[in-house]
Amino acid sequence: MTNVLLILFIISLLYVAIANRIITYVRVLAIQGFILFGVTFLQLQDIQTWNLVLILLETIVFKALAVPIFLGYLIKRNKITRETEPYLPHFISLIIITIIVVVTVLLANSIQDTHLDKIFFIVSLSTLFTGLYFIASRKKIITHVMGYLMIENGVFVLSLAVGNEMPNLVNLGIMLDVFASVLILGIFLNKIGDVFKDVDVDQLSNLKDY
Amino acid sequence: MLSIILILFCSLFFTGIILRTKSITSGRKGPGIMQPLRDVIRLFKKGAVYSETTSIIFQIAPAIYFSTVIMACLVIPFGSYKGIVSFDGDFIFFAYILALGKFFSIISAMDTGSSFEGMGASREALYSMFAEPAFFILIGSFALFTGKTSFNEIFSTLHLGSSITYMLGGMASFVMIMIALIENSRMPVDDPKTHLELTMIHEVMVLDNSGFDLGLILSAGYLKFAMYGAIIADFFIGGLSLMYALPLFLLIQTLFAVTVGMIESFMARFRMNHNPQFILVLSSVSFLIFLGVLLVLEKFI
Amino acid sequence: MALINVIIVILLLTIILILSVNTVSKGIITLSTTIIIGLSTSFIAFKALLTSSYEIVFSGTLLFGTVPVKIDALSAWFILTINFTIITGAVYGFNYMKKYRERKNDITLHCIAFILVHFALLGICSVQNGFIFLLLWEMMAISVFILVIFEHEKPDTIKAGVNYLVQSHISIVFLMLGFIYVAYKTQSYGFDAIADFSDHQSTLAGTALFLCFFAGFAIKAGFVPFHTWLPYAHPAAPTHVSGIMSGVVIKIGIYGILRMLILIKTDYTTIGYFILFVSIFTGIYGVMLATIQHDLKKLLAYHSIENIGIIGIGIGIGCIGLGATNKWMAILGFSGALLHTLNHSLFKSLLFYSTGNVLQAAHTVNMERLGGIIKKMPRTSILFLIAAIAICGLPPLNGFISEFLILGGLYNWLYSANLISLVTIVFSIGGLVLIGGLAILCFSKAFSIVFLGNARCIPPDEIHETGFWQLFPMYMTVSVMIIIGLFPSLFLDALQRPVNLFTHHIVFNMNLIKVGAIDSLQTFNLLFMGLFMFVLGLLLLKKLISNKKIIKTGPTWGCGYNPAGSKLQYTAASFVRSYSKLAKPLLDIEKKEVEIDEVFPSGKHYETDPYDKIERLLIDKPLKLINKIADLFLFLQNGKLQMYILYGIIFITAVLCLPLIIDKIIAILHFLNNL
Amino acid sequence: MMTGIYLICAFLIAGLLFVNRNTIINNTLVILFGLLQTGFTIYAGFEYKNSVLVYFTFDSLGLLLLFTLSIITIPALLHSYLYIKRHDETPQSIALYFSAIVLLITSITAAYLANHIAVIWIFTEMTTLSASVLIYHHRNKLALEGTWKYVFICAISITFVFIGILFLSLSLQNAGSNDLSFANLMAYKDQLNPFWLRLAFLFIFTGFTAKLGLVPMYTAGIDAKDKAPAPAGALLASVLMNLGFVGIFRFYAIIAHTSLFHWANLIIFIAAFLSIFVATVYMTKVTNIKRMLAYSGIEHMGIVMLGIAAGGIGYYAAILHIILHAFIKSSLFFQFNQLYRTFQSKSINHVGNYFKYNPTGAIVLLFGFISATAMPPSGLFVSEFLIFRSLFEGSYIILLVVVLLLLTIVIWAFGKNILKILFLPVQGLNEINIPKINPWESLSQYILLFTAIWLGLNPPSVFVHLIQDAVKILPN
Repeated sequence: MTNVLLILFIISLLYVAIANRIITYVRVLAIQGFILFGVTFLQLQDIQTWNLVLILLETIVFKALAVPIFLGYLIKRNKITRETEPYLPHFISLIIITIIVVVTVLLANSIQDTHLDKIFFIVSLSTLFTGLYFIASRKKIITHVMGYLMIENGVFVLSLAVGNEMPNLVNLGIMLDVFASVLILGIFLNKIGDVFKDVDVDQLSNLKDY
Repeated sequence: MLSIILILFCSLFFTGIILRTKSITSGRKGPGIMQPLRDVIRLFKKGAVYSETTSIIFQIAPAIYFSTVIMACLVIPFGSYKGIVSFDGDFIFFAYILALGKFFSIISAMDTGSSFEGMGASREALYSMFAEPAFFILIGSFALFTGKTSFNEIFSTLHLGSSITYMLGGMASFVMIMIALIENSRMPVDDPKTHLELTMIHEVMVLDNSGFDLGLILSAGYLKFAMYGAIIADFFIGGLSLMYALPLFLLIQTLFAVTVGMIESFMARFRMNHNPQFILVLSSVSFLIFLGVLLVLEKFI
Repeated sequence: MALINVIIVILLLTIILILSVNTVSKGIITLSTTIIIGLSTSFIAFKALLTSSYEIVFSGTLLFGTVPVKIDALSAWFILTINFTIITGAVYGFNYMKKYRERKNDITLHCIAFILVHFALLGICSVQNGFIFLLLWEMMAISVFILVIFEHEKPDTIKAGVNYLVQSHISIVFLMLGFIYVAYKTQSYGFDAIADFSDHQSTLAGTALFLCFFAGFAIKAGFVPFHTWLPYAHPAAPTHVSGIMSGVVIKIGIYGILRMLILIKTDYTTIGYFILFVSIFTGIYGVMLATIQHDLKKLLAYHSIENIGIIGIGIGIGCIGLGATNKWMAILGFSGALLHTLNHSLFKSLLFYSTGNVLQAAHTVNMERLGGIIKKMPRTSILFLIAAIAICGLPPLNGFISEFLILGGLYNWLYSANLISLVTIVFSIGGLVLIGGLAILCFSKAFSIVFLGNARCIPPDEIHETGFWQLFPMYMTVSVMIIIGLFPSLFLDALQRPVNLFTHHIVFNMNLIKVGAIDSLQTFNLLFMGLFMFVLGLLLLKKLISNKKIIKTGPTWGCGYNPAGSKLQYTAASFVRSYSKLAKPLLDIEKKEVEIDEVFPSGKHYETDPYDKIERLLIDKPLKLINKIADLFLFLQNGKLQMYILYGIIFITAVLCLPLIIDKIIAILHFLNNL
Repeated sequence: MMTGIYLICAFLIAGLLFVNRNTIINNTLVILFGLLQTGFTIYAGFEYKNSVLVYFTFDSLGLLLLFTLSIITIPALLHSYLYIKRHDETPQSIALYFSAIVLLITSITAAYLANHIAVIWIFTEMTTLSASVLIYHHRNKLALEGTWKYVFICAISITFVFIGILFLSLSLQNAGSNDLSFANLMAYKDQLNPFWLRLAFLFIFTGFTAKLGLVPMYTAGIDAKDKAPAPAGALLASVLMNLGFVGIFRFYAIIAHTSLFHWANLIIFIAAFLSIFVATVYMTKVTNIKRMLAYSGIEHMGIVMLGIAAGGIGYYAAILHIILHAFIKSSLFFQFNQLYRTFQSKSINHVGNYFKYNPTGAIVLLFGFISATAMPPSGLFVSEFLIFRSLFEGSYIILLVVVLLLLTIVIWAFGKNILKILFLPVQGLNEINIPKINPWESLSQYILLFTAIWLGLNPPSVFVHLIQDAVKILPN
């Protein structure tokens, strides 16, 4: 069951690759939140209940609901156009992400480690690189943020893999989430929304050395 | 002691002989042997005209020029007889003291602010610069040959034994003659008797000198000739005893003078911009001499 | 021990004082401190030079071990040279800087830097610990740099300063590598470590070490091709600073080389040949470029290069003498080098000082604008003339003595010779003489264009002779020069102990014919006295004869043309024109010329602009290259967030994947090999 | 116990500063914090080698850097006060500024002393948070852009570190333990799974390069140092970089005892060399003085990491270098503030003949230049000398030569610019509105510079022993 969810997770990545509306990204993030909720529920059997509850709440409330809703609000508020303006055409992104997944799978094969369920490793690493790829390949700042959130999800998956042994690492992961969301979303996207009207990276490349 | 007297003696006639040769070869009667000497004496009697551009330098330069030549003469030996002074490396002193004189003649020429004299001065400086290496290498080869480093010792131990050494002597005297011609700025490097200042070297440098100064300069020129003649002679009279050496010495001096006369009457002056090449040839010739010495000493491994 | 602490205390006090008092007393304080330090150290140095060397050991920090301070004969010789030049420089500078009194801050900086330079130079000569040596070395470099950029409102000055700073840093890098090498092998920074390094390591290692040090010191000394900073720094600096730089600062490089020769026992013959060839090249190149300069200060700067070459030739001969155990050659070579070090510091500083007088009187040192100064500034001119004669190595002055010794050494070499060395000898002699000849050409030009003839551009009535106190140090210098010229044997005796440091381990090789060019020096004072007597006699005679004759003055004889005064005079460029035509292939002269074509030509002008070929090759081209390369990588900081993140991805993926890929490639190669 | 009090008080002060709008209270609070910081530093000196609150240990490295931090803190606060006083700002922004700076210093202190990688991670996060406030202090577009980049890059790197920690935990699980404190890691160093350890080191290293200012993640740091007010910039350019160093160093100490030692060295060499190269390239090109200083920081970090990777005496030299660099660089940044006040411009082209207008400051700049380019008598000369020696002894001759070449270029570029600033008059400069600057403001900068020289040339024995103890955990 966990594996099914995680595979769904990867599919969500592929879906993001070909999506051409920002709102789709938001939805995907929400979906990922729900998936993570499920995975957490299934994965973290043997940790203290209150801790589990905390994590579950975090996933469901934060990842699945609060952040997507806030993003949607931002999109409306800053009148961000609906297109995801990628530098590369969609199918190339698709290919690249597929390659990333394949490579991570190959990498995972070279692990001789009984403790780890390899799929966690694959999912998290591929999510990480996909997120980085998104950040690198999309024009809008908000998409950067989304890419970053995606990375967060990937990291969260990985932390789940060791969650049973070291629950406080999962908590650290949550802290990271909060930090990122509060700092990046809360303060700066607002600010940037106020200062720059049409939020595009080209406006944010004045600090340079040539 | 002997050498200086002889040099002074020869210098009295040297230029006269040259003039004489020239006039004879050109079919004229020409002035007497003593004519140049008379000129000098006449000059000593005359007053002088100085350019108001000139400064103290112009006043003292001729005296210094003359005395440097005298100083240079002091170290010239006569065959195996020492000069007034003789020490290791005295030929270095010889060359440098002459250079001092030259330096002063150059700056005194520049002192007049005349462009002609400037021309002469710059040429003088350039040519003597090129001439010096030839002299040093020549002496160096003889120093190597004899294992001595002072004029006197070199010449007294210089034995022209084999045929090759005679060839060396010949080449050496050729180089010395040429150096002498350059130093005294005669044909083929310079033409004292030309009428275009643009093409003179030494003569144009002394355009503004007159009276006593000019006399000094001229007599210094005569002395120089005799001095170089003495050096050339020393190449040959090294080992000989006085009774052979003395006549040989005089003979060589006369020959030298005649040769100069001949050259002046039968050769044309080089073009100015050919002179440096010509002078550099001397250095290479003296390098040849050096290699010859190596050959004699079997230094070729 | 006490003395050194006292000196340091004095130093600090002086600096504090300088910071607190007004401009005039700044100068006075600097002057007095210099003199105090100079005299006290000279006292020690005299003892060390004549009797016994002076040695104390400071307990350093645990970082670089103990710090022995040792003043042996060699250090003593250099310390005396330094002190003399610095003190004269200070006196001269004190008067020279009166013009700049209103620039308070600059003066403060200048004074402090001056004191520090003096201290650093003395320290470099005496300290025996590599680490401290480096510290003092850079302290000297930086203080000299501050002195150089005194007139810092000119961009050229700053350019020269940076150039100097960077190159001196390169020199310190080389030295650092050398000391690191030694420390790596012997775990010690002391100089004695270098000695036992060369005892225990192979000859090759010793040679490598020496070359490393040589490169470092050569930059400071200005051996070609490391000379490029010099012709910029000297003209840019205030004149007394140029004098000091050229007089002692570049000599410190020579000191370093000699010191290393004492410490590193290695294949002297090879090193000797190396130094000899480098030096001959340096000498000829330096004087060749000097001859075509029109800026008097730059001309002098290139002459410093030439003289470094001559000193180097002396050192080279000395080394070869050591290698061939030909004691006379070694002695002559080293004493020639050491004596020429002193001589050059004397006459070069003198030349710079007199140039400074001209600069202050005429506000330019461009020869083409000067002329006829001797009538307005007779003393300065005569001083310049004497110095010029000396630097050309002409008798009866000190320059001749040292060149005589060096040539003597060369001629001595004739007796321990195989073919190669003989050919080398010939070329060295030829080179040395050629250098002399060119020097004469160059200085006859410099002196006659600047001081003789008619004034060219500067109206003569604006020019006045410099005050006595500014001339005073120059008189001191001249007197020392003349003393060396007339009584050389005194100084030769003083040189015995320093030279002995090099040659003590050679026994006299009696089967060589002894050629004591040194003994010849006794005869010189007679000869030169004679010369003076003779000249005076002649002048007297002239007076006697011509006082009853008519002495007229008139215009210069223009050979039938109207004497057109200053316009028609020979210029510096024209004086060396035929030379520069000959040397064209080796030089790099840029001409700006307007051909005269029409019948009645309007105002035309012609100027030449000499440039240094080696500099074009070694400095300008690499700088261009660096800029090009830098431009290639400018995209990195392009302000695009995505790119920044991409770097991270690339880094991680590269580190992760490259090893795998390489493994794969290797595997494939193996597979192919097995096929 | 004291540590807890310290942390609580510090956070309390930060909070109070945040809410307070009154100037006097503000100043008193800042002074209070200064006292607190100093007091805690002294206390730390007595607690040498003890562990407190489980997660903190007063070990040698921590103490050294803590002392550095506290010494720099005082002038930092002072200059901040002067800075704020001059720009008449809203009470709100003042409050924000000071609380942020207090938070920054506190979290850096905590991170220095932390003995648990997760704790270091948390406090690093907090430094990003507080630093971002400082960078955004001027509230204009460029400041915003700089802040955005800094925050984003740091967030990514923080994530990298976190991933690294996760991998570390995985590799630790093979050893059957799950306590991520360094002591425990050191204890299990032999059982660690190399595969995970490799990934862990890679990610943690890459993550911390953002703070340390090394290739690949140095980029945003430049903008941050450029945009932050000079006193804050001084902190970012000195002690915050040291924080990154701590993060890498502590973990490297463990790697150094495993089979991955040489691999790790290789990576560090690559990163360090690239950093020096990049720094050189931009030193020759930039016209913005602040950015130039920032790049020179990148160069120095590269040198430090070279020392670490070369080993031997290099370890000692690296730590010495990073401490001295902190002093010198911060004093240069403080001085920059005066320079900016004089000319109202950051661009080299609009600045010149500073020596005429403010000699005292100019001398600071000159000394700073001499020190930063590691010319004697600068202390950095000593450390660089030793680092070069370690490279030589490790027989990385080619690398050494190339690095020396690059450093020479750096000196050329740096010197060219600094000398222009100091001495060359600039056209079209209106001399009337150039303010007179009180020489005493430069005093602290002199003190910092001379501290650097003194520590370099004649280090007190306790200092040397601390450094030697700090590098004892590394293999020789």
